Amino acid sequence: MFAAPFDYARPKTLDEALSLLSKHGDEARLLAGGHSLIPAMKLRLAQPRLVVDIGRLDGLRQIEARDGRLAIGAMVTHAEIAASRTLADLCPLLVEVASAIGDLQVRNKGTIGGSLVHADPAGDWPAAILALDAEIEIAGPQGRRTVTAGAFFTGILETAVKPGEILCEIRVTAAAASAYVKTEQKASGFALCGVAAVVDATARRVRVGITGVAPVPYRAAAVERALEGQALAEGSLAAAAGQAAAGVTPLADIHASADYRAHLARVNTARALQRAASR
Amino acid sequence: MKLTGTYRLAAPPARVFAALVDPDVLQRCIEGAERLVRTADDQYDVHLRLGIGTVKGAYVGTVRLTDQQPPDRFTLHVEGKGAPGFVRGSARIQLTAAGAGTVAICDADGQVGGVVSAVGSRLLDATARMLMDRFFERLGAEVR
Amino acid sequence: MSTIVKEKVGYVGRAMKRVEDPRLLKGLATYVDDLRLPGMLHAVVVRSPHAHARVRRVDGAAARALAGVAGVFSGADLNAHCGTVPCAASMPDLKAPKHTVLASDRVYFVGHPVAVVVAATPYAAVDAAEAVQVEYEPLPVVVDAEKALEKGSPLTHPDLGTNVAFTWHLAGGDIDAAFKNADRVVRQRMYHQRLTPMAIEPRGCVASFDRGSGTLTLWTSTQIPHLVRTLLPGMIGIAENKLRVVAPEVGGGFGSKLNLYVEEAICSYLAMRLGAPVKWIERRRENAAATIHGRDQIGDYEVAVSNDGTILGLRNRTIADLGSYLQLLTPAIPTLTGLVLTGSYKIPAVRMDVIGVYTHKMAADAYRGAGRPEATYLIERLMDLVAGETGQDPIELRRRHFPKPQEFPFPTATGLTYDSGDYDAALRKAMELARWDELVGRREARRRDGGLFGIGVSTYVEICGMGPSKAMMAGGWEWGCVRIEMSAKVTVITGATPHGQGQETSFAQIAADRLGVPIDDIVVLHGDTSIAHYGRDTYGSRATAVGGGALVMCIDRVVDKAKRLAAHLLGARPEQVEFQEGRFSLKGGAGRDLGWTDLAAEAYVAKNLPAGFEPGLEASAFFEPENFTFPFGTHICAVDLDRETGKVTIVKYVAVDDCGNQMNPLLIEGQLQGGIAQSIGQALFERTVYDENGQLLTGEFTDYALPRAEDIPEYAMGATVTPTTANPLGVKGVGEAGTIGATPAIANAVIDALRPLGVKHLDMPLTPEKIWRAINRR
Amino acid sequence: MASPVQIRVTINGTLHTHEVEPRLLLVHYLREVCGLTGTHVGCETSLCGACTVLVDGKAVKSCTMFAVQADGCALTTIEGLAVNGDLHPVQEGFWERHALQCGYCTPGMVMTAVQLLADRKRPTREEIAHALRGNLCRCTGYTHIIDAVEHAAARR
Repeated sequence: MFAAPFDYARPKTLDEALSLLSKHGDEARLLAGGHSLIPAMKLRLAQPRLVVDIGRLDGLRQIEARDGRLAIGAMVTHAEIAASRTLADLCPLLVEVASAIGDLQVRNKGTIGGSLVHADPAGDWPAAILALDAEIEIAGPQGRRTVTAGAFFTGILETAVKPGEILCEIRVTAAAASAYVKTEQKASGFALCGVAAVVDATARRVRVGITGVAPVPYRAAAVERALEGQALAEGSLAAAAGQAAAGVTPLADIHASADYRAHLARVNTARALQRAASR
Repeated sequence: MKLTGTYRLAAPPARVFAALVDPDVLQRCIEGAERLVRTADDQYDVHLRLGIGTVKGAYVGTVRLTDQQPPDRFTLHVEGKGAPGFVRGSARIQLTAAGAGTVAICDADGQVGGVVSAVGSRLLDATARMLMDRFFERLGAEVR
Repeated sequence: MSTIVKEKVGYVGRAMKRVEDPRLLKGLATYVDDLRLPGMLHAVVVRSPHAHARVRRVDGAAARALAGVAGVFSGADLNAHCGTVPCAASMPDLKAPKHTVLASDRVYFVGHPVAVVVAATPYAAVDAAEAVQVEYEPLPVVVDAEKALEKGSPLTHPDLGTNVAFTWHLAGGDIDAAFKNADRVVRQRMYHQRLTPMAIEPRGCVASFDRGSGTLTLWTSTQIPHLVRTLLPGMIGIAENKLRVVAPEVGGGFGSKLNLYVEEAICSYLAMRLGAPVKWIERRRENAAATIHGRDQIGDYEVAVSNDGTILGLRNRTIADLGSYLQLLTPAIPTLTGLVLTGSYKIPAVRMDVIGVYTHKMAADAYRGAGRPEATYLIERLMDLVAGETGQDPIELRRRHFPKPQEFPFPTATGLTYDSGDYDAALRKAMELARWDELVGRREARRRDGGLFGIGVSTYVEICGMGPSKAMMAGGWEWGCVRIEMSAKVTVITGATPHGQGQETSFAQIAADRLGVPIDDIVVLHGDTSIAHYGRDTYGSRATAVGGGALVMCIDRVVDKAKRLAAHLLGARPEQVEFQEGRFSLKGGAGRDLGWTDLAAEAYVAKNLPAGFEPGLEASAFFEPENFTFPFGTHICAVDLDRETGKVTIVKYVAVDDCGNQMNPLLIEGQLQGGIAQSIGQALFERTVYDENGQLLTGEFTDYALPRAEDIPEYAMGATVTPTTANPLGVKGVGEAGTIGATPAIANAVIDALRPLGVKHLDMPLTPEKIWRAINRR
Repeated sequence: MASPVQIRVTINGTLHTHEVEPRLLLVHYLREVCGLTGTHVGCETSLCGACTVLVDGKAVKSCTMFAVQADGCALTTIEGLAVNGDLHPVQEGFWERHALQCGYCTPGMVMTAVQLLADRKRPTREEIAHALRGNLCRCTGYTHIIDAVEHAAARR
């Protein structure tokens, strides 16, 4: 199919992009890597009047390590993250998740920022972003603000990024002991259940982010609580993983029932925790 | 697609019922209802902008109220069609007094066709649930 | 019947790379969508989002007002001019809906064409299609074939008064006696899921009308340009000899392009009406919704078994979900299931009752294997079930029911005569390649460790080389032509329509060997009815088995003619002339010999021909096969299941196939591997899903899973060679074997893995969730 | 109506300058405007990979990119791989190992494999299969395609 007609703008600066958004309001959409927006436009499920291509903006494409934190520009592609030495050394979870996304071509074009703003409940990034307790910096007409991952995903395909705002940067703390375990929806490659786990053995604490299971990606709070202050032995990890779908109404579709998604949440959480703990 | 929800509202059934059959209130409560024009008794033409995130569509259709038994129950029918296909649904709403408030039980049955059902089936149930929750959330605010 | 036995290494039998590849690899091949004609318009079909509805109004006014729009047409505009879509399969008592090209007052499946928009560019046409307003009044829907049979069910076609399209039965042997004498009856209900063929190139066509000559050319992505040329005139009222149909490069078919579709008639008619070429290219979602589906049979199957483990008879009642109307072969598919239901076994009695049922879904029709994968799956599942219930070894059970090599030609209870076979040889070879004992040892070891490891076997036979004309509605012969050009280059024309199978190469190999010319001198043409005048096209693994027969006949005729000319030029009688390696010489004698260059020049300049000798060196022929062919083989699959998630990993896959003589083993391997991949899809994850309202939920690749490179195991492949006597090449056909032999091997392996848990049967696809539920009895 | 935009794109070494509608997909630009029909369309949802081309050396699904986004980029399509009529090693591998049947998915498959081999000298069979997961083939069953990529890697 073909998209409905639209006007195209390719701003050179973030300010220019923001002013286009504020001028055109609801009728404008940001185009990053295009892998969420363009399919929706081709099916005419999205029909913006103006497409603001932020693909060439400077300042959103870098991966930087500073002050023990890692900052990833919103326009960094999945492929760039998958290939990043810096991230492989300091935050391998991001590399692991990026490698699990879509396919080679999708990773070449799709961006972390675009994917997060689209907030598909079966996207891979939300699991990692939650498990890493990332900070997300958003630019708007009134300047910049930061939200935490926990406050970022607000509804089905909805995030804390408001109309007129642009997600600029994702910041995480280095974390070595981590893992991502994904069961993919066979056809689309999206997550039926993706579990990202970060284990801090010294602090005796874990963080678990789960995608694909619920209408909105979530932190497995019950699992985290159960392991708070515990020695992270295999048995206790497995037992705690049993709570991975506690309090969640799982999605159900032709690819997996709610039961099975909840079951996968438990199995993949146990596997992710064990793998993370062994790293 | 069938779903059921139970909601607590901080007003007696009579007041809730009155709000529910008021087109202005209905318009404010139905997500994306941009225009609600009365065409007959208990029947309205409606313009809906419905959707989530990237996926938004404009629908034109009708809203009908049937089986009205004030202040206990009625059925709300929504039908719309637009570029992404069509939506059809009916919701049987049962109101029961509970203390100073009302418990509303909503039994809905919906059908979506066209592009949305071809590509978005995995999110339909959850989206319908969200729309229903939002409807009653807004209704709650209206009658508070 | 001549089978040339050659000591010298020729082209035939060699794993040669394909002559058709360079153009495909360089991006220079021409598929339908690559055609550009001056003034060409673009059509887009407006389709129903409802599974069943009354069409109250089609309003094209807003669409017509858009820039570039050449026309908006509804059923009221076109149906009177475009006839009805033909079904070529006749059944007694068949009740068929009138299938017009666009909906008239009712739509009866999601994707049903309602209107057509024609515009100057594809983008303008899509914009206009979005602007067409259609008012529907939804009607009750039935999507489940069994529910469609219940009293009070909504009717797919209210005017037919029933959802039953036909009832058909097949009986052979004394089935009542078999069940009366049985010591035990093994029963299983099985569902063979609906599949979507999903060729990577969707359908498409371009129609162009030459007003001067009154001729219409239709380029269409089809397997059957000749059948389209036979059938389309009846729809749009053009003379057969003023219609040229061309199948250019065709991007996969698998049976889905073995049909005459409404869009072909619509574009043809509109090209005439509008006086401009009209192109229509299918979108993927249209392909999923409105190109035929396959399979979809459900039934109760019973096997009569005696105490010594002998199978006495097989009976069943099968419900075939036809979808909402009949495409070209819809009713014939389940009858093919019946014909080969006894598989590669001596089963003396059989009865099959088929009820064809209409539901509000896309029509089902021939998808790779067409009826035979269903049969093979059923009998191979049943063999395992019988083995399990009677405590026999599944291999031994199969073996003891094989007809012996000396029992061929082998008559089956279903009325077929299997041409030739050595089923045990293929089985032995497969077991050898699988290292059977080691594999069984591995299974036992895994089971001891709590693992879920299974081995599945399938010994299959299929019916191919379609087929003798008396068994085929439109004739089952194949046509060919061989022309030695004046320059002695060789042009081979076939009425078969290869679209990936590689006959440009294999036919060149055959012709090069038999004519004694270098393969580079040969061009193989096909797929254009103005070049390949006659043909019955490519489906049912027939192109080489039947088309190759015509090729051999042509070559024999050309050689014969050349011999007469050579004799004349050498001053001898024709019977004194010997033909070898492309040279014509006198038998036994030395002296002068003549090559094709000499003879072709003489034949065309025609100055020195024998009396009564027709100039030129060309022959055409219709080959009529005397029987179907019956390829066979054994597939063995081993799987390991993840007990926690239910995920299946294929850890070993062995295929031994016997497709008779092999023209090009590389192409045969390609056909088999492609078919096995489709079987992996069917056995493990593919399925077409409609919801209870008839909405198609597998309308894109996002929801309909095709196998990917990562899903494919390493294969061990082998072959036995048992030539057929049904054609001069001794080839049996191989295009469908993979989808027929492999599916039950994989399913049997997964169910075998679950056997220690008491699982006897699961319906496909064997998804992780289904397996997880079986493991946990949920 | 949306205003057209001028773009400059280098395709297979030749600079092309055109005014295009912003909604024109890159694949349609290549096929309809530039006449390069070797790049195919197989789906609407960026899953089949038939439309894969290289944009600045990276494999991209040209059905999920607007032509305006390619402004200033260097593209390689299947038509640009063979040099003076000599097949690229990946094309050669596909021919040698019978890695194509109907040929429709082949250009996209080849382009993805070209990027894979640019990134990795000698990928394993598993790595090849993984790299090709964004390209669907309904004919070959993939085994010969993996053979072909291995063949190409060995021949370089």
